[in-house]
Amino acid sequence: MSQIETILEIKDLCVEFKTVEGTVQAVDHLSYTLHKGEKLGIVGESGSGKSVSSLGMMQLIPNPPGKITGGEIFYKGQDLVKASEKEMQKIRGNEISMIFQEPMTSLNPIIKCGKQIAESLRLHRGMDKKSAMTEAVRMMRAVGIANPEVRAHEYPHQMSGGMRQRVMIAMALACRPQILIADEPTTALDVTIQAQILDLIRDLNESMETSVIFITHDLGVVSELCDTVIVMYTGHIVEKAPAQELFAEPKHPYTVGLLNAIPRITKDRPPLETIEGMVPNPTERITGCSFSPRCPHATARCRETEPPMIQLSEQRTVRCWLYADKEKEA
Amino acid sequence: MERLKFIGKRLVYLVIMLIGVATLVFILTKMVPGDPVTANLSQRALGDPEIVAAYKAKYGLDQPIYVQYVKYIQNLLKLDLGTSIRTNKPVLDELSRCYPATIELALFAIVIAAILGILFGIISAIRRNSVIDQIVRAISVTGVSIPSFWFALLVLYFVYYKLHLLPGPGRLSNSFSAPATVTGMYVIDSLIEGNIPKALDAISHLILPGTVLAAFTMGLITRTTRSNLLDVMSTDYIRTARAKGLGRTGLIMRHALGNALIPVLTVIGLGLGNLLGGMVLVETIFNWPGVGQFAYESVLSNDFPAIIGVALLIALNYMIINTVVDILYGVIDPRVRCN
Amino acid sequence: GGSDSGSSTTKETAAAESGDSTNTGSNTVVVAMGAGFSTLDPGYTYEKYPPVIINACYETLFKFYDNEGAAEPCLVDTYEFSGDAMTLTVTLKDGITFASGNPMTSADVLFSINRCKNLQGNPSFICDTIESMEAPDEKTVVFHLTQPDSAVLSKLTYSATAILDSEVVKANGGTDAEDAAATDTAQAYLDTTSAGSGMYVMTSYTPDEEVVLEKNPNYWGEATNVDKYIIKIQPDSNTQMMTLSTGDIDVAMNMTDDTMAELAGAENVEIINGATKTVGFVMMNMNEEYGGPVSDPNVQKAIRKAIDYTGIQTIIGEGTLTPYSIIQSGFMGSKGERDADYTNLEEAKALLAEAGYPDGFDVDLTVCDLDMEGVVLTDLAQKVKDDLSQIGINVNIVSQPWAAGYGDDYRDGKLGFTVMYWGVDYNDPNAQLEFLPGASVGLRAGWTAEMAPELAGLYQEAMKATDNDARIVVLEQIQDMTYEDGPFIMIAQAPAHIGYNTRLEGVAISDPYALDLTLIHIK
Amino acid sequence: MLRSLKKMFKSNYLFTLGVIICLAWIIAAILAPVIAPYDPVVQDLTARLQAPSAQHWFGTDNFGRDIFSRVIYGGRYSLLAGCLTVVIAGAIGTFYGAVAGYVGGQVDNVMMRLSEMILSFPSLILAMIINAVMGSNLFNTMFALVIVAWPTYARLMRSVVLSVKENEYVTASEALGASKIRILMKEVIPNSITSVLIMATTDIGNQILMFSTLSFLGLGSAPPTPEWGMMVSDGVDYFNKFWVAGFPGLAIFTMAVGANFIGDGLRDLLDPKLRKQF
Amino acid sequence: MAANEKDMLMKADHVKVYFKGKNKRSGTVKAVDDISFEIMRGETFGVVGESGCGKSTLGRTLIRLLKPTDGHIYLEGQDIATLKGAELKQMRKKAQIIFQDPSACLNPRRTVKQILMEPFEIHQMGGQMDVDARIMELLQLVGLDSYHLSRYPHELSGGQKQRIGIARALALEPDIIICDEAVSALDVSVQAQVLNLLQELKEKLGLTYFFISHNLNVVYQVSDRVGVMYLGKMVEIAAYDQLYEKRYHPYTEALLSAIPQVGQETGKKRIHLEGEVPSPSNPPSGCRFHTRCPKACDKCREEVPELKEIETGHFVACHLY
Ligand SMILES: Nc1ncnc2c1ncn2[C@@H]1O[C@H](COP(=O)(O)OP(=O)(O)OP(=O)(O)O)[C@@H](O)[C@H]1O
Ligand SMILES: Nc1ncnc2c1ncn2[C@@H]1O[C@H](COP(=O)(O)OP(=O)(O)OP(=O)(O)O)[C@@H](O)[C@H]1O
Ligand SMILES: [Mg+2]
Ligand SMILES: [Mg+2]
Ligand code: NI
Repeated sequence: MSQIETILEIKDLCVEFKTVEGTVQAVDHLSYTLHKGEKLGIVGESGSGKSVSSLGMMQLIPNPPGKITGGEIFYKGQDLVKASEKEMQKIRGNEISMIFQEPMTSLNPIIKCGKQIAESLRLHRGMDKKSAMTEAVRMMRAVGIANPEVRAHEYPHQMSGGMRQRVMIAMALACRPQILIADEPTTALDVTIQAQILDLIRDLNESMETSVIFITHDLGVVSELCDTVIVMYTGHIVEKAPAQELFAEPKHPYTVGLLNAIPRITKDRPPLETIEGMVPNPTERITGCSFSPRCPHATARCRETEPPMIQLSEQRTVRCWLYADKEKEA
Repeated sequence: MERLKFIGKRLVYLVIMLIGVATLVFILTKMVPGDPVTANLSQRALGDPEIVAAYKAKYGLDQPIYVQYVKYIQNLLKLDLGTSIRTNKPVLDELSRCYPATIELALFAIVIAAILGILFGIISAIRRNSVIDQIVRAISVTGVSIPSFWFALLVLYFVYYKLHLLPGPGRLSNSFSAPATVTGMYVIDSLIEGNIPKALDAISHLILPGTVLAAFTMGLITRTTRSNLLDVMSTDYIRTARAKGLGRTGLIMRHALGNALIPVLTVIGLGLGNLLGGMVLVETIFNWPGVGQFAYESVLSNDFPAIIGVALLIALNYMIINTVVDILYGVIDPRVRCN
Repeated sequence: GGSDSGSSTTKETAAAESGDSTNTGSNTVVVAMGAGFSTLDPGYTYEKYPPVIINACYETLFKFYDNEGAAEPCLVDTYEFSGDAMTLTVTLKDGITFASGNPMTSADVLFSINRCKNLQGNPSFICDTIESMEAPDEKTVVFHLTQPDSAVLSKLTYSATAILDSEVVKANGGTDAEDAAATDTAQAYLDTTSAGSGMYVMTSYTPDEEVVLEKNPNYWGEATNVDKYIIKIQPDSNTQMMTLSTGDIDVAMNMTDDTMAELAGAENVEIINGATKTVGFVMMNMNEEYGGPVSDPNVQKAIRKAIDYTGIQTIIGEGTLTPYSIIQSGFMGSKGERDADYTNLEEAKALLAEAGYPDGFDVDLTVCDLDMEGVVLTDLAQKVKDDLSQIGINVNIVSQPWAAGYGDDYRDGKLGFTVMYWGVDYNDPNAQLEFLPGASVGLRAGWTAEMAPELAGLYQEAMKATDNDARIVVLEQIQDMTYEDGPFIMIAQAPAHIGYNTRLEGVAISDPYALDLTLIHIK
Repeated sequence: MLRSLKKMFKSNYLFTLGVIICLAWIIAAILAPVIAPYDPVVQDLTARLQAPSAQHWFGTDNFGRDIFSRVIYGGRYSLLAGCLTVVIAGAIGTFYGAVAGYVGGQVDNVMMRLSEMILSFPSLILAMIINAVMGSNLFNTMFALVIVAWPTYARLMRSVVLSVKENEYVTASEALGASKIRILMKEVIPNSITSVLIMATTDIGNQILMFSTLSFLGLGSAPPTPEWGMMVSDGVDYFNKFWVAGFPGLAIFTMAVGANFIGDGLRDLLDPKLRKQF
Repeated sequence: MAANEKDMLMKADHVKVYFKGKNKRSGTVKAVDDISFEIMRGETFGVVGESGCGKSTLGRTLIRLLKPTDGHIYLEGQDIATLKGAELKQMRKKAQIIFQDPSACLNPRRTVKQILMEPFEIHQMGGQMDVDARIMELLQLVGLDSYHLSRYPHELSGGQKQRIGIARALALEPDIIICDEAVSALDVSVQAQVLNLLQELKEKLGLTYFFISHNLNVVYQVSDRVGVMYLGKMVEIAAYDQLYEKRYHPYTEALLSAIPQVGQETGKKRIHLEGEVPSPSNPPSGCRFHTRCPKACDKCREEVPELKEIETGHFVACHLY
């Protein structure tokens, strides 16, 4: 891991939504870098901005009501925030691909699966109908769909959820993108199917060297799949660390709480620890650290000033005043 | 086998519905306080009880109602709709005479309505909340709200009478004689005759009544298209398609439109059904010798067999249209095809 | 023959197409007339418009050659009444042929009139007074009457008694047998073509749409220069006005006063306004059960005095007349119009007080959905309501469709107070005798013969008087007796408004035929 | 809800316009005796068919009656007819559809076939026949309209109920032991009614149109009642005097447009799918 | 832990629930096919299984929201499978249900107070007790305040809504509560709160739970005994500690290994299950799991395995044992 090539760099990304109830700061000064071949996991509670940040990368935030209000996203030296729609169309599906949570609704119900996969090939690779179809069938086989020649001519509703998710993945990977964003691709699936899909993603990542951003609320999945983990809370990154380190030694009180709240299969079944309170209303603005109302370690300082990202080690950062002094040590 | 069963079921359903409709009209017409004798005999002949009695006997009106009903339904099952009291001709003949005119106009209107409606719907969905959107919405609301009789008068007065832009009432200009009846639709029959000017003339006569008829349905279609397109545009699979790198045109034409138009199909079907049922006014004003006029005259003269005939025809139409829409659904929407 | 003539006209008219007004220069005349009929079989026709076509395609024994005056022989050469006025003997003209080329004989006359009688259609009553007929030879027909009928000649002008080509009609299912009502099947044939001796032959009839007439090549008499008539069925007066002004049609038969006004200045359009014999009347039931206060003769007088006849003329429009009494202006023996200053509210109020209603009363006025020559009856009703409100009678208009009950009640004499109209069946003052007490219309107002025996007696007297002068005396007597009394108030004779292209001449209002096509020429 | 309504007024001009139009007509109809300069039924033959002028804003008709006054008064009948029809038809249809959808099975089947029969029937002709049966006056015409209109509501309601009854709160209520009627009245109908309400607003316009169409065909209230449809019908004879048919026609038109704008606006406001796009 | 030691609350005896398809082609869905088991008073009986295996159907049938096609269900000795009318209504007081989706299970048009009033209205208990006080009590029990009473569901967070759902289920003081995915829709941190709350209530009120979840971690966390379902069949039933020690059924084994665990080595040995759950309208012959079972033999394809007691209290339906 000496000469790691950075492929994507996000700096201070801010996304806002204007809603009837008020303005929601969905993503608040988000910064991170993604390396080539890296499997980055993003976890966090519902509404913490995981999906929005990834949609922001693709410039797919529904506008209105959403809007990127600041920040830069560098991909191969190009700032995607400033890129035109035309340029983005070249990047989407070609360089950066995305798969979504709902395999049931994310495929067009009236177009055959094979054709949907072939479409991006024709779009980005300029293939003709026939060779695109052949390639699509090949991709379907690659993602483990049995009998792809037949399946390619079926409609999405004729397939099960797992199959559809595979079609989605085949579609996303058809053009061999540099980055694959997977937004909770397994949440709607059964565990046994989820295991199949996770294996598939891992294999593809290894064989194609695609970088993966894997969004989920299931810490178990992250733990199994990812190299690096970002924990998000109310639009912020609260902690970033290599997966093993994070689970072995969580730093941020939120991460700690989250890990303790997960039921595990152990012999003695200790009662679950909980994080008191709830995720704040997204329209509310919290001064200071946004976790401070729920944090057992919160001090006056936490409630007044927002903590900065603190670099603990080369690969670990945390946003918490508890570690303010440790930074100097490091 | 499955298919046959399906068709069989559908047919049984159709027959039951039609008998139901016939029964309904039968009851209604029997409740009418007047009797067709007064409506169809001359003021003078009414004074003569003999004529009145003979007349009643001729149409079976002197028998008890249940006998009339049973007889009627029996005849109906033999596809005999009886004889019109007003015109003294078999109702079936009368209907087959005026139906083509109505169908021709209705089809023309629905085509205009569908084309304009879908086009407007797309435009206004794409440019949502823009000035164009507001204009298109205003047009569609106008179409839905304008009283058709009033609109017909306006159009006739200005477009035909004042500006001489388009021909007015009737199906053909006087200089043309009606084409030999093949389908009964003048445009098609003229083309069969190979007479292009006549066909063009017939088309130009369709425009004004067609527009008036189309207005309402067009408004509905515009609305449905717009809201469906907006709905579809916010679905997950459109997001997927965007994530694939599709441009706006490809997105709309290849992914959104097909899905958005599925519900529009129902509206078009319903619209066509309504057009056929709502012809009365436009046909009267544009002097269009179709089912609507026939129905109007029949109601005015208590011509029971004719009224029931019209009602059955339109109900049948409605049901056929529904069936066709269902079938088309299957063609367009693979999800339906499989169930 | 319909389809090949169709294609031949296409060629000739394709040339005419280029011009703006299609018909100038051609010998085709396009006439627009109203709807409301569905057959052109003379045996069944009774409505207002079929005579336009029947008169052109068929001929009758007698005919009205102009709008006023008496019936004159047409197919008949000479005629003669017997002394007791119970038989009528006619001899036919020589050399008359039908369009088919068949010569006309007395057998055709017998066939036609017997068929009309036995079909039991709407117009069969016309033959009510004809007991039987015989044909002593090819050219002579003897009519035996049931009673003296001074109107029989007029009746024989009526379309229903048109003389059919019996050979052709029989070949197509026609019969004049007693049971013709059930066995005759010629209507279908006669709805597609004509079988008469008239100036024209009907070549196509599309119900509710158009009728095409072409010149009869075998016409026995002298024809006009119009080769072809296209008769468009266009009930709406606005439509007619517009099509007339654009030159799409040459004659518009159902204009209204107002649509006429629109065309007043147009250079190529001529308009005629004239009274028809269709008459609107107020009926007040003599039977107190139905009529309530309006059955009181004094109330009836008061109402007669209160109605604003000139106002009604204004509303109906130019050409409207107020008849003197039950015999319309224009009929032989008519006393013309009611005095212009007849209306007198003071007298009306006095009469009302005399009847015991010094403060008036409330009454329902039933009105149906029909119109009188384009004037809706509800308009008349509204005017009556307004007029009666002047003398304190509060009228509440109740509208009831003709087909849904009104017609029945009217027939059964159950309407208390109504505004209705009467179109003459056959062009003869005797048609109006039905308004007399005890006669069919009189009874609808609950007016029995016992209520006015003297007046009732005049019915038979009028029927018997075959001599015109004698008829006039009786008719005038009837009119005087109903001028101020009785349950009927004739409030207006409706006008007809015909507009036509100035390239035509001879267009005129015709009571018996609505429009006599055989009189029209192209300049 | 109120807040979003306020927002609607600001952002959706068509909705605002609709509200203004409808309110204007309603107020005019209520205050007719105050606003109308003339008695709507009194005739003045000396002033027949006058063009719009300072004395007669909308001109006069063939009886010399003031059209402006008649239009103002006419609103009373048209609006009343439109609203009442919608309320009654809506109520019947809603209940009918709710029962059919909730009970389901054969009951649903039979009930829906029945309503389909009426739907498949040419509505105008049905209304004409009913009118003929009952005689034509304001209430009978409304009755006819109701007969024709309710199945549409029933169908809409049924389809909504079919999805609403799948909600877990319905099951929860059942689990608590609630009777079917209670579930229907307290859970199902209140949660399904929104779409019916939206449809009803738009439908007021349609019913006014339908009513005036029937009046136009001569089935409606008895003259000289100043009813809009009938006024247009009368005006047809005075074709070149545009104001006779023109103003009542315009009244029908604006009223229907207003109702439609409001309906559209409410749809946007209440339909959660569209709402999120605001 | 012999079954007769404790008081048996509920017993399912060869329960079958079949759904007839709309048309002939879709066939009959055997959502629950011949399941028997017992639930003791005071225990939590957990059920896991993949989507569509019939967990919810079973749960709903147990409290007679669905009528079993065949079989008996005894609640406190009374066969409730065929109850009707007033008796059924009385039975409802004894068994309640908590749903998965907290937003869908509360009527959006009623305030919290109205929602909580409902049980008392339905059973006309207004006269017998101070309903307001009882509602307050319920609220406190689930950790909410009185100011929530006037709120509408959409004004509450997911966790709060779920608490209302729990309070409503508790209102009639039932003996048994079916928790159908009661925490699946909640975020991890809230899920823990609700799980703890359920646990607490159970102890306080002596409740019995029938706890359904597709998440084995969660089921394991709360259950005393666990049943594993596959395609309408119960394939394994055991006490939680037994299950921790030894899983007999290959499906249970595979299910457990498929769950990603925090802190586990990536790429740990995992039992791969190929393919997907077959359709319940057309289940495989013999052992329903044989199409995906790594250890399937011919016998499995032909014979339906019975649920056998392998160890005391540990039941397995597999030909291997
Ligand atoms: N279309 C939208 N309109 C309004 N607000 C939105 C929209 N999309 C997202 N938001 C808001 O943005 C915030 C972040 O949402 P996001 O979807 O990124 O959350 P998430 O972390 O992906 O949650 P989940 O785990 O539920 O998917 C939320 O508060 C949400 O309410
Ligand atoms: N009302 C119904 N009509 C027809 N089939 C049904 C019905 N309810 C459930 N099913 C079918 O029964 C089977 C079992 O469904 P059930 O909801 O019990 O599964 P589940 O285990 O709860 O799944 P999940 O984890 O997805 O909630 C499924 O195949 C389902 O399609
Ligand atoms: Mg998300
Ligand atoms: Mg379930
Ligand atoms: Ni989960």
